[in-house]
Amino acid sequence: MHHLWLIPFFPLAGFLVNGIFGRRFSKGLVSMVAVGSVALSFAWALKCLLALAPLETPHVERYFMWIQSGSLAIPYELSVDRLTAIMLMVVTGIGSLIHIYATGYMHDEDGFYRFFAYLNLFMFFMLTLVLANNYLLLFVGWEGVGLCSYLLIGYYFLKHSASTAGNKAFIVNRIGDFGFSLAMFLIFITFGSLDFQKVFEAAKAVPVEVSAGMMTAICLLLLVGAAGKSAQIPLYVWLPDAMEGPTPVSALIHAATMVTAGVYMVARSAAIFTKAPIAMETVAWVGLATAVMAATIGMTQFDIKKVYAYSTVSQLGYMFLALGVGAFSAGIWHVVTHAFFKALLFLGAGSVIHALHHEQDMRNMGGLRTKIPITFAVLACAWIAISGVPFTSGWYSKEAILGAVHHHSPLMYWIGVATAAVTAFYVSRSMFMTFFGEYRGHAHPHESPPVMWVPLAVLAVLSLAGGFLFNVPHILEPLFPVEHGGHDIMLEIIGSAAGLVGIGLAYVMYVASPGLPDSISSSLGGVYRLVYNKYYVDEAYDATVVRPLVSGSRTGLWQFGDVWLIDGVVNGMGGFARWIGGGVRTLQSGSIRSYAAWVVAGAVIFIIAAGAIAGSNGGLR
Amino acid sequence: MPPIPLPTAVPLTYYLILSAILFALGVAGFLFRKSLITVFMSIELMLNAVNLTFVTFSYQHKQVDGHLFTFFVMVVAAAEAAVGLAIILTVFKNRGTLAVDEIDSLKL
Amino acid sequence: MTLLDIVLFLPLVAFIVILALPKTLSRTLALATSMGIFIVSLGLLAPFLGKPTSAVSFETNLIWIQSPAIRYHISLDGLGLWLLLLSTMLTPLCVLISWNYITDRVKEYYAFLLLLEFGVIGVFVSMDLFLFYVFWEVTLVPMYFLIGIWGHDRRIYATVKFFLYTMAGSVLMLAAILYLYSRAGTFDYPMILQLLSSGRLQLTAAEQLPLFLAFFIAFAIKVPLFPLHTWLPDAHVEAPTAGSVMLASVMLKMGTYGIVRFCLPMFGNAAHQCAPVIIALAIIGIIYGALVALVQPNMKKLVAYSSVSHLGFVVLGIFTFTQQGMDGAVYQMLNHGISTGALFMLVGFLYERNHSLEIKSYGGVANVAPVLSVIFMVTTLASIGLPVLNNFVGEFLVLQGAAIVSWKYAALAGLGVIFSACYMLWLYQRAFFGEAGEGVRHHITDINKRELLAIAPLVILMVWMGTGTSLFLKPITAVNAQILEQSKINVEYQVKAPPAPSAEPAPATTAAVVEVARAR
Amino acid sequence: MLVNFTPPSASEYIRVLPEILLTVGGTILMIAEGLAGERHRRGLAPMALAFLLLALGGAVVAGMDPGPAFNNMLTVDGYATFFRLLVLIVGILSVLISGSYLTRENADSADYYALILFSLCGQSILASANELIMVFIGLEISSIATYVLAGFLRNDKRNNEAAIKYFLLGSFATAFLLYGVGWIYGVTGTTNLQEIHRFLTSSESVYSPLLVSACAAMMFVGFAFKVSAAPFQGWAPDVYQGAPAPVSAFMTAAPKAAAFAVFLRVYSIAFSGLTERWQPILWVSAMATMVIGNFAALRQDNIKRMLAYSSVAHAGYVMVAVVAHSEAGVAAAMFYLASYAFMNLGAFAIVTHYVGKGERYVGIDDMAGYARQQPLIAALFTWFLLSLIGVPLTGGFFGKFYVFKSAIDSNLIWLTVLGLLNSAVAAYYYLRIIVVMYFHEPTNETGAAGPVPAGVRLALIGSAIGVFVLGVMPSAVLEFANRSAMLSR
Repeated sequence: MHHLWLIPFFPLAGFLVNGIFGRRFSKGLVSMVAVGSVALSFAWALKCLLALAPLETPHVERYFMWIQSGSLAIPYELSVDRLTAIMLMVVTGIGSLIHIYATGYMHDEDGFYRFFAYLNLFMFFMLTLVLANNYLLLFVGWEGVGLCSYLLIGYYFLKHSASTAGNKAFIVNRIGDFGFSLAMFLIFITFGSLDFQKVFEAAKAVPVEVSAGMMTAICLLLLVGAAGKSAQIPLYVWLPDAMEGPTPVSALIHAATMVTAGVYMVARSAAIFTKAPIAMETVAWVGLATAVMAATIGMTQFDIKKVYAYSTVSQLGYMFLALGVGAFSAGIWHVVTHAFFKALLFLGAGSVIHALHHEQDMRNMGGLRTKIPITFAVLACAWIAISGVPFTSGWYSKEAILGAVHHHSPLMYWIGVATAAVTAFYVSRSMFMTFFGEYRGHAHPHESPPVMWVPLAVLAVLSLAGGFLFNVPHILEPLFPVEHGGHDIMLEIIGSAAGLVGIGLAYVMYVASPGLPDSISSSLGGVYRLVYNKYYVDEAYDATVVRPLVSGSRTGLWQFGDVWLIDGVVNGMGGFARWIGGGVRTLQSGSIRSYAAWVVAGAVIFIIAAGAIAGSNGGLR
Repeated sequence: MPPIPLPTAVPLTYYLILSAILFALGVAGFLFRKSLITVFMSIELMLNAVNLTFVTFSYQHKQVDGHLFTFFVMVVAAAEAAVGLAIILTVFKNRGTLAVDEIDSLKL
Repeated sequence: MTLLDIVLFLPLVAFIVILALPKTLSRTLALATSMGIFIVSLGLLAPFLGKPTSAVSFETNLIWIQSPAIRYHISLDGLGLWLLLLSTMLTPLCVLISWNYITDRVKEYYAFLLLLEFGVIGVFVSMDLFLFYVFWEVTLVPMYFLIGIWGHDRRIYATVKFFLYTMAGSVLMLAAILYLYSRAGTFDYPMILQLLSSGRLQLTAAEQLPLFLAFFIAFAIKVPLFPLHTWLPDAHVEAPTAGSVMLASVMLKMGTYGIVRFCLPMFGNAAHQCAPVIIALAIIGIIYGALVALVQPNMKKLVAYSSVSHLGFVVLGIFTFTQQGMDGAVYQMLNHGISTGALFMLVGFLYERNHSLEIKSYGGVANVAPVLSVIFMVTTLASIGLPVLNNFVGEFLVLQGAAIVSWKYAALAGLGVIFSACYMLWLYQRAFFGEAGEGVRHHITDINKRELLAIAPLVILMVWMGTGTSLFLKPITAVNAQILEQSKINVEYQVKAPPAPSAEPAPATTAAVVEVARAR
Repeated sequence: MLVNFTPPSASEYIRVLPEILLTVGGTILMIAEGLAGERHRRGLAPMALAFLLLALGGAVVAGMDPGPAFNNMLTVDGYATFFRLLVLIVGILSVLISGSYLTRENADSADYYALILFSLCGQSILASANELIMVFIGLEISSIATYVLAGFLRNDKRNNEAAIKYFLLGSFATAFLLYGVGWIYGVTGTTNLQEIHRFLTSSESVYSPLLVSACAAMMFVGFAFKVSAAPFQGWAPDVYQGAPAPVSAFMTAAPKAAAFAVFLRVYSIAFSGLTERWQPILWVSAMATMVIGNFAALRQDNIKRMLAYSSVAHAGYVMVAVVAHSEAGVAAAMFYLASYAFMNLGAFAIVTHYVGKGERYVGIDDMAGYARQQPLIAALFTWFLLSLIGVPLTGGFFGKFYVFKSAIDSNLIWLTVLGLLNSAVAAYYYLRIIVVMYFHEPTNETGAAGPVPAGVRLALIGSAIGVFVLGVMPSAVLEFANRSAMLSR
């Protein structure tokens, strides 16, 4: 026993302490509890991992039974293998940094304790998610992080848009979870267990499905779940709106950790996915389509956080692409590096926003390079990392993905490369609009306090050197054997060039000749508007699903079905009874002669009926 | 005491038919007459039809029981008449009418 | 006399005592007695704490009426246990939430509350069909008055509808009980089961189906199963808070309890035969209830329709005839009792402050009543089936059971889980988020100690039952396994020719009864 | 045959002790009034009560030595004793609620009590009649006294109308009965029930079943009329509404119970060979009675008329037991009538008090807020109404239960189901009174909500206890009924 349960327990304790007593604590105490609990969790995770190294096989700890019903047994069981180890380090490590950052960022907010309570709760669920040893426990974390996401998006609950965005996130995630739970049911029916070891062991014996079958069904349903959590087509719509939450939340939940849960889950279920090529192909295409679509939208947005949000969607698509082509370790590698640079991008953006007193529109920024130099410096690291400048962390993972994709399908590869260029373009665009040129805003920018920029610096280092330091595919070798051959220098050059082309193009358009973007967008006209308005997907969902559902429920089901029809029948029966009563009453005319007539009629009927019945039994005896 | 022989020309059935006709007349009278008194008398007619039946059967069975029953019926009819007429009287006093059809304030 | 007898009759004693003493004491008396009853009833847990068993405990079997033999036969097993404890727990809570709310005819109010407790406990422990029916009907009366006297504007319509709806169903059940007696020669339920299982009493297809339907319709009205649900929104909206709580938490469970307890073991064949239709209705109810809840402008109505949806899960689970489905269904009964009970309480708290049940009269409550808002949020989350809270376990097991039968059932019912998030979160957003309006700022205060005391046990249970299920689930699983065994399709069901209808119970049957009685 | 006449023995006189006591009592009451004059009218009700209690004791004494009396014209068995006790208890309760009513209407009179006693005497005879002429005589004694009671307040138009309707139609129906009796006598040569049965079932007898069925039909017209079974129920609502409230209370319970008693006896003894053929007809009649009673009651606003229709409906339930045609059915009918007597008397007792002088407050809405003015009385009323609905733990429930159980045992499944559904419909109109009493606020136009007189209170307590005992501990009464129900043996 290594008491793995302590890893999620620390943040849970932090949540409880801050949640219950936080209102009476000073901000310092709240910060200490919150940061301390996550740091402890990080430390404990590190300790466990060091003790467990080299972790060739999973280490499982069982505590007690959670649900037992017939053959279905779900224990509280945590396990660590190398995949989990990586996720643990990312979650607790980046989590700690963001917690520290947030103590500075959120300093002036009301409900400071509430924020950190939620954030700790998130850490608890996220750690449960990665440590779980069965699907149901994973699902606990899965839904739990969704809840925290909901709570934190709606943190500014006075704003209608914030609470709406929270609802949207939760409900869209619910749709994904619906798929996930169906997948779980099928897994239990097929394998008789939800336990990872048992399921994967059993899955190994299953032949690879050529046509769609049970494995394909399970995997596609898991994909639905993953698409919800990791914001893939068609369920990505919640993530851009989720930027209503405070920026550290965007960094932690909606960039670094939670949204990669889908990637983690698919990688975790690799044993099943490899048996379902159709599903794998679907995963790849969904990922690719998401990457392209989100990247194009990212080029047109002006809200700095929205740009990064679409960038996240796009990068997640990249990861799914990797998973789909069977490069699970490359996908996870990208999860790690993306966590570094995207967290940094968001936190940096947060620093900018903080500096500009909650200004998020890039058209009101510019020239901040000199005003907030530290922020600029760290952001620049993230910038080159995401753009795939050689030897940065992003470059390593992206090249790994593209290499695998090329191996799988050249068509996908070229689309992927184009996307990489677009990615570099929009990130560079945001950097140029923010930090170069003239300052277009009115607020007085001020540099963030050290508590904010120190974590940024750490992340900056990781963004630059992360890929070099952590060779994820190598670590994951026991789990996901690397199939294809060594590096192809040509491919790496193409990939690197794509990034540089993107940066260059952005430089031309936003620094060298600033009038160019407008002329291009106006010349594109309808296409530009389509992309600018995010392909009108939200509007389409609203018109085809949400509004028909609500109005149909109101008029069709409730007012017509329930009140008019069903209740009408019920009350109608009452009315019918009264109507009969009214009819029966008229027999009682009050007239003696009519009563006498009834007596006579009754007598006659009695005699005839009795006679008829008697007659049928024979006459005289 | 041997029963007095009846004229053979009149079979017992005739008495029964007569009583049935009387009974039916009573019923018809109850149903179709408009005055309370007549209606009441119709009931008496029905009871007398019954009496005739009893006597006839009594004769047929060579028993006295039926004759006895007739007296019971007559006594009861007398009591009924006393009460009935008294009730009719109070109705007339209160309403000033003896029409059956006007006594229908309690209804529905 | 066992502990169960005491627990059963204490509320009746309390009822009489409250009526007898002056009304200034009623409130305190009601709280004290109902608390006492709850504490005593905890003693009933003792035999169920060990290893799972389907055996009954606390059995009392006395003759009540000689001929026809009606027995005072009560006992407790894992199925009745938790529902009983739920009832005894909720009664003191209901007293607490009525503390200041009820000012008119106080004595009668608390007396009826205790009488209601008596009735529901009786329902959950009766092992004689006749006795069961008696308690079943007895519960109607106090609820009728609770809604009728202390309800809102349209209370009379609602309460009469409630009474007649239930009555119409239960008379059918009475007819079925009588018919069973004429065939089995006894009302004693375990004895009937024994006769059925030993084959000495065989019900033909032509008999089972009507009997099953008679029982089932009575229960389905109570559940309520779509489309027999329309009494529920009216009754809930008009009832006083405690009435809604008892109605939702306990009385609806009487229906599902009855299905599990009686319909399945006695009429397994007919139940199997009808299962597709019933499952279809349950699923319609799940989706329909959720969608209608989505568009309700009235909070209580919203919660009421959500009950229709939630109870659909219970019925679905039962008729999957799988261990998981049934366990989930029974668990979900308890969960719904706790989370919906809590929701009604919370809505009641809001009503006491702002005197409105319309969602649009609220908004921004979170600003002025943070603790209330947090509790409401937890309850909301429990209600929509968030993991680590209670409803999740039940819904998961039900859906797993449904999926074993057909993935389509699980898929359709799973939609209900999505919609539940929609309507609850939308409600929460509209009522609690945003800027606090004038009315809200003036009238809404945060939860007070008494209210906190009333709701806290439920919140604790939500977490407990979501994370540590084994205490609760073990006795349930054991009983359900037995019921599943009893409801196995009897192959002779279709082939046996119907016996000639007999005016009196066949001698063989009577002899069998005597024999069984001796064996006991 | 009068040839072998032997004078009746002393034990035979003891067997008609209640009848003797009632007759003597009634006569003494009438004489006493004349002797004592106006001032002592207050003593009349207690005196009547005393005689009734004596008669009750007499019935018990008579019941202890069962056997035939007077040449087998009467038979005192458990069955007879059950109904004697029942009607006498109804009589006692009726007298209890009558005193204050009569005083209020300025109609204190010994005649009233004497008539009640005489009526009970007739019913007592009916309960023990073993011969068709005795049936007729008992019926008439009971009815003639009741005709007068129905119109007791001579100057009240409603009373007049009730009396004349009841009188004319009652006599009319009785004539049918008598005509049937005449023909039965003609066919079988006897009026004794056992002998009729023997004749009809003997293989040596020659008769036309058609004719016998017709005779039986004529007789059933008379009985069905008295029990207000459809289609002969027409008079009942009008008369019960029009008669003075305490008289309605009496009429809906006692004569009806006695009529059922004799109906069942004749049906199960004399025509027991024929009864299978009757089932379908009675089935329809029972069904129609329930439907007419319950559904018409849905539309009533007058509380007396509503209870009158309810009385019709309850007769329908008892008819179900008659249709069952079994010992269980007879026992169920007996039990039902007993429990109905209590709950109905209880309900009418409250109505009697509530309607006020001149019976002004007969609308259901007049009871608005009664629960606030008289919580205890309202609670008792609720108790009776719940019993009338048939909610468990009340006598009414067990009554229904036994009735429908006997029906199921006789395989009358549809009748049971429809009957039970009817009882669900009935719940609505009973609930309406509860709604008005409890859920409405009192208005200025409410009735006599004053304190309840002692007599009424006593009757209420008695009825409530009766309903309770029959509802919770029905064993004793049911046991009695079961043992007494073996009529044909």
